[in-house]
Amino acid sequence: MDGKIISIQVAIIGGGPAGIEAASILSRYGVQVSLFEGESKWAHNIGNKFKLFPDFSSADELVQTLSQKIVENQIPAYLSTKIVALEKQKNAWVLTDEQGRSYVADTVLLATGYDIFDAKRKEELGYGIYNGVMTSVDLEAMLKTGKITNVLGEQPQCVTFLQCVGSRDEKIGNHYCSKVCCVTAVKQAIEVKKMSPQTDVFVFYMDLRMWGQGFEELYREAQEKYSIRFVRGRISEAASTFDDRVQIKAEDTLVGQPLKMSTDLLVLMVGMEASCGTKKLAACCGIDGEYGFALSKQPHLADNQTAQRGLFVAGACKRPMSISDAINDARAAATEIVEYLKIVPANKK
Amino acid sequence: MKRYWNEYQKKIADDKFFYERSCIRQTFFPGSEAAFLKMLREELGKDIYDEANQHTCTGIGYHSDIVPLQTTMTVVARLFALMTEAGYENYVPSCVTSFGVFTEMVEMWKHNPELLEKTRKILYDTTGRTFEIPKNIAHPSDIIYKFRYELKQKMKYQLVNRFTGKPLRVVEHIGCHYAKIFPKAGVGNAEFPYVLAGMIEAWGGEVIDYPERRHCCGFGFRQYLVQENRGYSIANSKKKFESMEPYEPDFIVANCPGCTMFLDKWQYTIAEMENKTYDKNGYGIPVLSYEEMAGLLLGYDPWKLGLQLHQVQAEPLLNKIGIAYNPNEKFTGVSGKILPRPEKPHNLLV
Amino acid sequence: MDFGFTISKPRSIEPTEAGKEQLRLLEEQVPTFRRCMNCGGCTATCSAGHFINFNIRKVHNLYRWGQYKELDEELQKCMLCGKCTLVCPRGVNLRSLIIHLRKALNKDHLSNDFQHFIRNNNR
Amino acid sequence: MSSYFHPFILPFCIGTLVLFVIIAVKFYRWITTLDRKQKKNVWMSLLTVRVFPALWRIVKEIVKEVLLHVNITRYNWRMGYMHRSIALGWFLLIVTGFVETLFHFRGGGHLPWLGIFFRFFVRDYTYGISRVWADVMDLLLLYVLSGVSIAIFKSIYSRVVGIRKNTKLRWFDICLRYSLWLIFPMRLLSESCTAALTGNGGFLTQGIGDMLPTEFAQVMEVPFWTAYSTCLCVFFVLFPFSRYMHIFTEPLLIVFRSLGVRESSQPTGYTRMELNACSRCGICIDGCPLDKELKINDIQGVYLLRDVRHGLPHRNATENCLMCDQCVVDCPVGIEITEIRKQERNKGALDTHDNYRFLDSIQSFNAIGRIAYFGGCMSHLTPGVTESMKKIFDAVGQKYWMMDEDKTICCGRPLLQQGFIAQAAELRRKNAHLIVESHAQYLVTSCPICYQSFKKEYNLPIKVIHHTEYLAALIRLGKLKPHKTGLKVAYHDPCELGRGCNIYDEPREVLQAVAELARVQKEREHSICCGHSLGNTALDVEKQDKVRDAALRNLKADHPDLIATACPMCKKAFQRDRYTTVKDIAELIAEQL
Repeated sequence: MDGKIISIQVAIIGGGPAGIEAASILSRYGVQVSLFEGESKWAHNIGNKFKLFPDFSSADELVQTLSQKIVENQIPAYLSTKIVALEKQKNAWVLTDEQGRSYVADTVLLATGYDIFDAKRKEELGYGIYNGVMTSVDLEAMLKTGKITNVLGEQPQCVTFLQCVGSRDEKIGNHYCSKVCCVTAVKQAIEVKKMSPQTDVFVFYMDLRMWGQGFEELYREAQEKYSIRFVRGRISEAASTFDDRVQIKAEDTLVGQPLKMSTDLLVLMVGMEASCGTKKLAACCGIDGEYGFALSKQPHLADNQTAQRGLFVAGACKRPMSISDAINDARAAATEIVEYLKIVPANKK
Repeated sequence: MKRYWNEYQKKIADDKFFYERSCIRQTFFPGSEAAFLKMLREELGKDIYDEANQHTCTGIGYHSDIVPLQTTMTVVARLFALMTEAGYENYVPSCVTSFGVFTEMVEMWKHNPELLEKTRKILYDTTGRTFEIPKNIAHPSDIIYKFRYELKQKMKYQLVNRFTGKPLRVVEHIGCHYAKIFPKAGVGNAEFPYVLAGMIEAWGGEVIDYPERRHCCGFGFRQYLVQENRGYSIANSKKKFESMEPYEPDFIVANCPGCTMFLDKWQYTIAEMENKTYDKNGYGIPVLSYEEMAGLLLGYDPWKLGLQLHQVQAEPLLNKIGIAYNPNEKFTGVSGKILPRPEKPHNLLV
Repeated sequence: MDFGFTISKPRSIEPTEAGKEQLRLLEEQVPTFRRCMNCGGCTATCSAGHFINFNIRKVHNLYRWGQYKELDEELQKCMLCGKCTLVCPRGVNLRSLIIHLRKALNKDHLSNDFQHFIRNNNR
Repeated sequence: MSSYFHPFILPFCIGTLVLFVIIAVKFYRWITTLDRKQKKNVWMSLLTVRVFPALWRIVKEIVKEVLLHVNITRYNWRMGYMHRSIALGWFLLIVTGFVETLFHFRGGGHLPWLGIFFRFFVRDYTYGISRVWADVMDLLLLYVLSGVSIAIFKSIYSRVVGIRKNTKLRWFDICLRYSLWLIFPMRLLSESCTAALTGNGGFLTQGIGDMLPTEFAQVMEVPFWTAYSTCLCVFFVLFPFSRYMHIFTEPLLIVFRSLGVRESSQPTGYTRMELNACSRCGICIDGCPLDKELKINDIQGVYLLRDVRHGLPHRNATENCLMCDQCVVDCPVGIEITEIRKQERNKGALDTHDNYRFLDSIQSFNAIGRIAYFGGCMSHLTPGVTESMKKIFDAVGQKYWMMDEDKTICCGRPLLQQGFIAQAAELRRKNAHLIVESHAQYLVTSCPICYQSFKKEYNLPIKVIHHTEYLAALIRLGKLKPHKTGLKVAYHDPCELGRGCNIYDEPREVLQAVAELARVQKEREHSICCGHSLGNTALDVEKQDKVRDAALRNLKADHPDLIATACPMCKKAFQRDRYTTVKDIAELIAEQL
């Protein structure tokens, strides 16, 4: 610690959609907030995406709009400032960043978000071993280039998506559903089809959970308009073929027959896990729940509060969440914080 | 509420009926048809005509794909011609399958007038007869249902257990061809079949609503006629018995002669095959036709009604209702001749 | 008495006492089986299934259908290599399932309720 | 001579006679029920030059194990002392008593019970050298008594001898245990009484005798001797039916084992010998991961052997075992527990009709000049291992034929472990056919389960090596020169490779070429099973994971950067843990080429 201490009313850790939204609302209420982001870009998880479900709006535009909010509301914002420790001291919270700088805040909002599942842990699917195996995040990057290519740089004949990689799987210890992958796969499948109409697109799923507005319609459109094939079955193993394609084995459970096929690209729909920051900070202040996610006080009426007074949570640090859910959750958290600040008088300064 | 219920009613003629007997009923339950005629003529004072020259409607052959459609139509047309010739307009077929066949043919003619014309022509060419389509086709159970309160006035007994004073618990079974082919053709339609339930409730009994109430009795012509397929037939009956067993019914009443027969006789077969009966005491559940039920309550002699011809014997039921009967006359025929005693079943008590 | 026919057994799966008993007996031997969500991962990875039409989920179906003879034949194809158990996302102990069924279907050996049930309820 | 008789010796004499008759009958039955292969082995050992090393082994083993209990002592010196003091002490008491009698009677004819009841009958035993004899005998008695007192303490509190748990005993064994414990105090009291009256005792008996009032000694002398004799009688008559039968069975077992007899797939007379040779010392419970991690305490070798021997129900003991062979390594008697468990698993009289006909159509490959590489079923789920091996083969210019690139015929060991002996043989036949037909130079396999199977169960005409052996050879020959990294790696010995095939050094040698080995407390033959062993079908994953966690705690104690193993099954088991990085040795090498 270099002794320099910055004092803040509300510190928001995490500059994703939840953090930025909460910050802008709080500052509009006249609350003095500071926003901390470990990465060098705002909302980097969204920034890695091409288009967003269900309306195919541009991800970059959303990042732009969110960043604009920081500027408009003149929020003190710290990029590349990774908070590594969070500690309660009397009535204040002390935040410490990687460089050893400390910040003191009356109230803290944890919006540290998620990380994607490391697909290498599912070794049988061959991520990092076979060239044709990629994650949904890799595919977004490829979509951003505007061109879909196979390993050889040609237009792929076949692209296959596999759901539930790193979620709903006791083999890697994640029993939960990651919620957004189902619709993401449908969205990506449509995008692949749009860019490369000749490509056959398959989606292997265990259950398709089209929970949001417009999702079911998107699924239907994918089947009807884009002829995307949905196969109910889990791909158990992948192997490479002599021509550097990926051979996959699954069972079409609705037909009741094993299925073996080769595909140019196997896209693993990797689920969400608690981010490093979430795991570390939630554990710091004893609000770590299952799988390392932050634990809210109560799921219905106090979903933004925690067991610690003055510590709030919002967004995907609690559980897998879509962008819109995270933004809504941040608004709810902002309301909670405003209420909280009213009853806690400024006890110092 | 009543308004909606009215939508589930069917038109049943008041008087002047042309009666057509049933192959199965007149063979297995001859007392039933006699009792029905007696009830209509003597108790209700109606005009019902019992034609001597009548014949089969071909229903069993028709549903077994043995008799072609045109043949059936012509046979039905001949029956209608007999009615027309006798000067009647209200057709009353004793058999539920006949009822279904007539309804079906009439409906078919309504939609395909050319078929009607062809049938008229064939009938005329072959027999020289002409016919009119009946104004009203009603099953005898419909008629008894319609006059259930009138009959109640004359009844000596009620469907009440005289030992406990509680209503008898009755399983009602309606033939599939009654309201499942043309739902509107039955009282209460296919949704709320009320024809038998109405009688039971009116006469003091309690209807049992059990899970497989609407399930087929298992007759199924094609299933029954081929011996190898009878396993399916009996399996259906068994399913119904298993379903009604926990409700401990006092007896079963059916409006279809086939159902009455199979629900009765299969109890014997199941008892022989699996040594299982569906009542507590091993006698089986008595199965009555609605005519027999009405006849008993009106005080007709059980043996004249032909109850001794049933597989499951009715004495325990008669005792419950308190109907007087002479056990010595059980096997004395209508003509006074002593009938041969039937062989005793191995497992079913009689 | 021989009637020339027998009562056909129902084909529908109903939560009858016998049906419940059938499931209970299996789940007693292999408690994890309750978790199966029929994803087909086991069949996909099956070593024997790469040579021949062998479907582990069908094993379950044959069991529920009460077709124990066919089930026995199907089970003989399994090499017990354990890959199915290794990929199951719900941690179903499939090798245990197969071994228990194999033992239960063994004609020369009778030891528990499970086997009695199978013996008496063959379709 | 009649002065050397007293009625109290009768129980002893009768007991001894009964004992020898029963034992003779049992031994005869066991030896005659060896199967053909076992008998052939015995004759081959007896009638060829092999007889000399066999005899040497017999003598050595009997002295080491039956008398000195070297293996138990090595495992746990306090328990070893207990067993040794009673066994060796008693043996020496008998021998010394016998020699003493010979000495006293100048080698003259004497009665067989004299050595046992010497003090009672030779009452004038107070001359010069006799004092030394008496002192020696007392010293031996004291030695035995020390063992007995430890045994008594152990039965109350097992930690006295450093054992976590006592074996649960049958009531019959408990009764017999009390009669055994009584023998030596009785002897002490009897000899003390006689010493009080005659002064023929050694330092211990005379010391106690001098403290006893003469009247007491006069009254109690004969009753004590009678009690001593009776205790011996009870013990001798009952012990062939108890766990103490191991005292006589173990030498017999050693004889036949030294003559080359091993367990067959079906129980034989040799199995009876092994069952009876178990002393129920409980060392197998001590090392069992199921007991330690899951508190499953009725399935260990001792219980299996006990229940099989006495025909008690033992379905659980048969089925619920990881077959990690920890108990086999630990067993001081060297009983083939796992083999006996397999025999029991086979007893479901599993039908043997063959349905693997679908494998008949598989064609072999002309692999002359190549090596055959068998990844194994599991390796399809660990492509990291097979891809690394392919990379290494290419790097050293080795032509290879991957037998199961697309489809794998299981090696048959998983079936065998579950008791499906005939079916396993069927799979072995198919695989052996493929391998022999291919004319490959030798067979490399990545899966220790397959490795053990190919090596021990197949009888292949070509050499079978595990990929760690292969890599070690390449590194030794200088064909493979991986870069050394700064990684600290903890090596996990897979059960099937380590305890199963004694491959401990090669994996470490290979690892040291690329990394630094972390210290692991329980390693080599004491390595903890990963818990997901194919030998077990009774445990559900949650329980398997608990065993795995114990293995991980052991491996991670020295804070390694990652864990290395050489078995796809262990790798999968460790991969399930989100906080563990695990790699196969082949992967570590391939990364550093």
